[in-house]
Amino acid sequence: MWIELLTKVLIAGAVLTGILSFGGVLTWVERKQSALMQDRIGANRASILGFRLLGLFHIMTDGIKMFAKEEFIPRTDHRVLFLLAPFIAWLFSLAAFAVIPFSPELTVAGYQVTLQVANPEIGLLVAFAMMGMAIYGVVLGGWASNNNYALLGSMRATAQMISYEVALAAAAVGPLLIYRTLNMQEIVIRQGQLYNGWLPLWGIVLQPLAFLLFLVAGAAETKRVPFDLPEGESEIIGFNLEYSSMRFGAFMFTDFIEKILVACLTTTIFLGGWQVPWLADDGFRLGGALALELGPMVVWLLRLAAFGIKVCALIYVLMLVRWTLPRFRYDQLMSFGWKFLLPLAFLNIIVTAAVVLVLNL
Amino acid sequence: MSEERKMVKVTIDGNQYEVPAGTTILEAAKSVGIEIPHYCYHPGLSIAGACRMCLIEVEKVPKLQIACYMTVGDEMVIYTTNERVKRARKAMLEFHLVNHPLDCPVCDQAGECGLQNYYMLHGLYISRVRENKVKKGKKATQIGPHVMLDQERCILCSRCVRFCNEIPKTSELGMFNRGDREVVDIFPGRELNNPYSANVINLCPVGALLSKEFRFKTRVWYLETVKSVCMRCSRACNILIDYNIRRPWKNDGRRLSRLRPRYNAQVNDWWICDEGRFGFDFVDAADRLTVPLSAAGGAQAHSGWEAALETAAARLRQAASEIGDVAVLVSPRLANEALYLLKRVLAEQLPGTSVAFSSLNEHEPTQDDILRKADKNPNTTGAEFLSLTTANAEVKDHAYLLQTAKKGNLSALIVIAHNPVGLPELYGRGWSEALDKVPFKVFIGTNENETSRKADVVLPLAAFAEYDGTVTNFAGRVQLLRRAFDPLGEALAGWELLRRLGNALGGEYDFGSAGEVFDELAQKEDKFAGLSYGDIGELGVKVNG
Amino acid sequence: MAITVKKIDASPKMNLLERTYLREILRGLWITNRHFVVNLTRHILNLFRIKAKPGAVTIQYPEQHRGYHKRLRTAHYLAHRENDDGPRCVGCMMCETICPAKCIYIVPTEHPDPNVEKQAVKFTIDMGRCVYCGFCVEACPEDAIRMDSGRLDICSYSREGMLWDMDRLLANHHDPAPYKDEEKWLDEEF
Amino acid sequence: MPEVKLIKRFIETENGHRLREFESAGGYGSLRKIIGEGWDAQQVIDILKASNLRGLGGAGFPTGLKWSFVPKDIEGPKYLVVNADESEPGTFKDRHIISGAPHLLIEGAVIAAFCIEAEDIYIYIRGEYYEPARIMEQAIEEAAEAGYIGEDFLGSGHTVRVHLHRGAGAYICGEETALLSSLEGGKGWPKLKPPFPAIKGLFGKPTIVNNVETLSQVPIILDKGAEYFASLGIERNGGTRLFGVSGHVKRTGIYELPLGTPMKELIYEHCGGIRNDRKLKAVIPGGSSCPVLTAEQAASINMDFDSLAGIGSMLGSGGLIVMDETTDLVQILWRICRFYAFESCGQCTPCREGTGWMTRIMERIAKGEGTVQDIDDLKEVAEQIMGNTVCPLGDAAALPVVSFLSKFRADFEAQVGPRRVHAGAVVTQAEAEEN
Repeated sequence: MWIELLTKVLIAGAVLTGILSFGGVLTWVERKQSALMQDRIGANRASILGFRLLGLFHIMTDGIKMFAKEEFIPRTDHRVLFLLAPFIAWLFSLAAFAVIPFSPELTVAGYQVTLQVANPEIGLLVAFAMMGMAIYGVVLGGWASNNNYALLGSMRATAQMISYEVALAAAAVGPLLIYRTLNMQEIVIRQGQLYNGWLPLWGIVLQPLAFLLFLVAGAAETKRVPFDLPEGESEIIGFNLEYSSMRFGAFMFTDFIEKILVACLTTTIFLGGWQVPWLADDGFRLGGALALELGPMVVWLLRLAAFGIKVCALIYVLMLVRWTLPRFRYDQLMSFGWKFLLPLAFLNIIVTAAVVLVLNL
Repeated sequence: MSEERKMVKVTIDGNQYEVPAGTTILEAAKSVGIEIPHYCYHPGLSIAGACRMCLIEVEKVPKLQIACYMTVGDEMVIYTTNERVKRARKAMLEFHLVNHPLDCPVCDQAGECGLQNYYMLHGLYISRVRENKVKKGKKATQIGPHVMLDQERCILCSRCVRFCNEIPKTSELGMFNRGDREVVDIFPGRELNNPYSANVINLCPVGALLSKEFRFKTRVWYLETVKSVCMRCSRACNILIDYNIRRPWKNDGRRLSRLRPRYNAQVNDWWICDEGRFGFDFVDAADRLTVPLSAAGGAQAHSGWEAALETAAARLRQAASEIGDVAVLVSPRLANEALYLLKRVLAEQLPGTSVAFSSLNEHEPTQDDILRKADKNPNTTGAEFLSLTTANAEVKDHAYLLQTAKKGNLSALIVIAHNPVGLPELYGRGWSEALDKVPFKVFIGTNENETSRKADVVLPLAAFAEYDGTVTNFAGRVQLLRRAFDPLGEALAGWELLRRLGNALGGEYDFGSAGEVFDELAQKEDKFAGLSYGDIGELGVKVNG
Repeated sequence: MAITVKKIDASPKMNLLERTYLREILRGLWITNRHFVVNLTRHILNLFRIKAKPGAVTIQYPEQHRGYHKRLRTAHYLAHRENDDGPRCVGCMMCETICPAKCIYIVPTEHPDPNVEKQAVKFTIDMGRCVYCGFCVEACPEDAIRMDSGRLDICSYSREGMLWDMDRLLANHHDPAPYKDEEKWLDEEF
Repeated sequence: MPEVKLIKRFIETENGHRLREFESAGGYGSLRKIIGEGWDAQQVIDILKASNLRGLGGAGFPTGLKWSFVPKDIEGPKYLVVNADESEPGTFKDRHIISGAPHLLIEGAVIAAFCIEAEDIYIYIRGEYYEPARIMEQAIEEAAEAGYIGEDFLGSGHTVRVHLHRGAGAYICGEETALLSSLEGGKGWPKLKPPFPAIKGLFGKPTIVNNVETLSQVPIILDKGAEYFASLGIERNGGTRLFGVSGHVKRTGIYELPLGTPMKELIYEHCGGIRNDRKLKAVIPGGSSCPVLTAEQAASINMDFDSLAGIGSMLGSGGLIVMDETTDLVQILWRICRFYAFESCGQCTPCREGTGWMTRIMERIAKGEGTVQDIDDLKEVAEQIMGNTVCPLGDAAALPVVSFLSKFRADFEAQVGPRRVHAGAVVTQAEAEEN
């Protein structure tokens, strides 16, 4: 009992630390990646003892800056809400990671260990629920700011996030019809099958349209370009107008966490989670024959790495999109979500349901 | 003038005019609005005819003539702007500039320089001088207490020499050497220290003679100017006040930059004396009183106007009810308006106050028969017209007041723009101890001094150039004092200060400007009857009394 | 004449595929992706001292300097007198007079050398107010105030810091390429 | 025509500067005649007017007319001033009269003083004339002893005092008003005219200023008669005058010839022609301030006031400077310019600045550093001075420049480089091509 609790705490701690660190690194990645894409150099000034490490210290300096800046709190009747809002968004985004299966189970000293904090049967619903809760942070922040522009910004954000939440969930229904489970670990295991002995039956193979829809809706959920209408760093006054210092930092950091979350969910549902193609529990198998035998620990590490690589690749793509496409107009955003994404998602569900019914998978 | 001057008909530039016979062409042209350029000519000096700038063409006279010397004749036809004249002017200007150093950037005259102005009006040629200029000896040499000489800039118009010969008749300056080596210089062993020496600065059309005091302080085009009168003696010469308030970093923040004479044939012609010209230091001095002070038992401390006036009024009223006199030492340095209000406030609010008058001040009583008067107060006559001098039997004199104070018979004393303690030994002796015996003293004045330091209430008065008003000179000419800039700190013009004091004492005095005070004064006081503030004008009005 | 309305349909005719913009989006992503990969490769090569084109066009200001046009109006400076430490400025206040921003404050005084007569004792430019019109340079009869220092790093933490006094203006000087470590910076650029 | 030795007769008399020899040559006869016969002033003036005697100092104003300008019926003293400040380069006639026949001058001056009722005669002699001044002093003493001057001279009931005043070396003091300023003790600055000295002169009193030679002619005219004197010359140019010839002639010196004598005769007969029989190049006819004459003009001109004025020159003081073909006129003009720049009194601007400027331009030309532009500028500067000054010194400085440049321009152009166009000057197409 105590050992299990301790293990869970350790795992949760590892996940939390990992996600937060990764989020921090993403701030640097975003700068550097965008710089390379645009023939620039990007942040490279912060140095410790003359070492710059390609600008990696900017993660620290940004943090220091955020903490050191003057905090300005507007005169508002909802001071507590104002102060809490960024952390509501932050907290719920992080909570969603509890159900993400970063790795398969591993038996260590008789204990079943997995890099997943919790594995409920309704894991995916928990993730969606947490993502939905994160909207409250934005809404409350805008409202408690006692500023019309911030309020308008938060209204836009709410409308956008709810709209795309629907499309996001609808897009996930397709694969779920095939997997017939909401258990995240189970979803991943289901994708371990091979078609004809060589094609891994990942979600993306079975549901390519759903994958695209999910990715687009997920990008919209993170409120980033081209869907950055809620805040629009330079042009539109956003919901975080009145925030400064670390509270503003929390909002911004939430974006990065959400981005990781969306990448993790996409990986889990569509990219086979921690699955490595043709890697079975005892080693690589090609055409049913064992090609390379590997120990369980190696396999576990390979699968963990596979998850990481997939997430990174997705984040790269998301960032590529963020630095390539221009922002939507608000009416375009709404009609895109409701008139394009959602109908397509429904179509996908119907077709999938029909196919599943006919083939009796 | 009783007899009419004979008039002659002249044609100047195609227009016929009638001008008095015997006037020079230059003056005749000026009287009809035609400016003929000139350097050496000055209406107040003899005619030199040396600069040749005023060359004009007279019909039937073969050579060009100098307008400053040739007098008009009947049926004379004069051309002042035809091609021949223009060419000659340009040529003369070119000659003037041949050996001129053209160091306008460092020359204080720049901006009001004859060479610059005429070059812009009549010259505008391209220099043909490729030779080295003649080097003259003295550059920026002090030749008198107020005057700097720069021989290179001199165009040898000889105005300064003639001035020294003809007005103060001291002849310190002369023209030395010949040809283009000629220079204006001070005679060996002499110093340009006559009492009118600084007039040569204004006479000099170029930057050869400059004011030591004003030198490098600011550029003339930063200055603003008002027409006013000098307060240094009872002549009340007409002056121009040049002040700089827009660029406070110049001249250590002094606002009043310089004084210049202003022509008034009835008072001072074109001149003012050096004492008046340079006697304005107190205006921007460090010891100016800027806020009301009151010494409630202890040291003098800053207080607002309301509090200071309340204190003064309450103590004066109290003093008036005690044994002993309330006395006022009236100053002829106040303008007519302030004197009038003082008189009215005293009569209405503090009846029974004994009034004393003194024209003594710290200035040496220099005088001569050119301009300077021994009475170094600007408004003694004004005070006399308002019956505030000892000419009125009820008004006491300085000595009487001192005696009364010494005996301890004064319960309160108001000193206005005076410094009895600081007077020369002969008059000031005993005042310090006498003042100590007066229980309550009000000092009204511009600068801190020995007397103000003993006062219980000190009220800051606006200085010369800080307020509008009128003064009456020794000959009974009422002239306008003009405000150039706001009083320093919280100081108030005399009339305004006395108006507020009167109100604090329980009266109701409602004047919005010095003009309103003067207009009432003109109605109530016989001597000023018929005058109005708006009619005084730049040159003043002589009072019939 | 009655007002008539003529409708002009300027929207481009596009088929369904075009209207999804999918192709264009992918092309855009491909372009940015290509840049990323190419630049990353170049940076890495340069990092290992293998000669390759620079991976970025960025100029590392202020260490690297682009080189300004000679007519560019940059921070002011006061020229020195020949064979003398003092300023050429004679305190004529022409610049102060012409200055449309009224940002020049001069206090003149007597020069110790009788042949020079006048000099500025205080010469302050409020760089925060200056509009860089260059009139002061035009107006100067002594060629004392100049604007070709090549310096644009005019900044301060306070308004007072933007007041450049005479010592500072005299210390500044004409330097068209003040930063010489360009090579070093190319190596370390990423 | 031979010389007519009216004045020269006394000069050439042995020891003519002593009273005894002068008297024995007929001196003081006219004065004695006037006093003895009780003439009044008007008679003398009428004779002078009839004789066509003109002022021989340079201006050529009729002497009789000048004397008659003096107001008759006014209070206070009047003065006669003898202008012996002979400073014009090329002129030396007065020096000969003073050294050779000082009593002739005294006699003329006393007659003049008698005519204008002046009691004081001031002889303003050039500072550099040390020896002549000494002789003059001696003559005055002799005349005083002999009673020709002093209180009640010759029993006439009039008083005349003669004062000798030595100048301090300023050329400008040869100008009558500057001379008066100097006599008054002031700086030798010319005064504005009008009023003329005859109305308001020395110490503000009516004053006649006459040249030495003019006054020396007076006793001779009274002696020989107006008709004889007038007949010597031509119309309106009566009598003889002393021509001082210097320069490149064989015999330089003083020649007394009637006015109207051809210049050719003076140079080639009396002076014996040009040195080394070279060709004549130029003649300055009456002191350095007179416009120069070319050889052609010199060959055809008669020497009288009106003829020379007719061709734009002046007879001036009668000091001819003859220059042969070897003369460098550039150097001559530079020298003349230097003289006037040095002597300009500095009172009025055009002369003060202009003479110096001209000299500096001339210096550049003379040193071979000039341009054609400089020649044009020089001429223009001279024209700007001319007529615009207080006294004639400006003209005196400008006239030689203008005349040299217009008559001998080639000489100057030979010494300068190409035209240098200064900034901003408008250049015509033709000029541009020329360059």
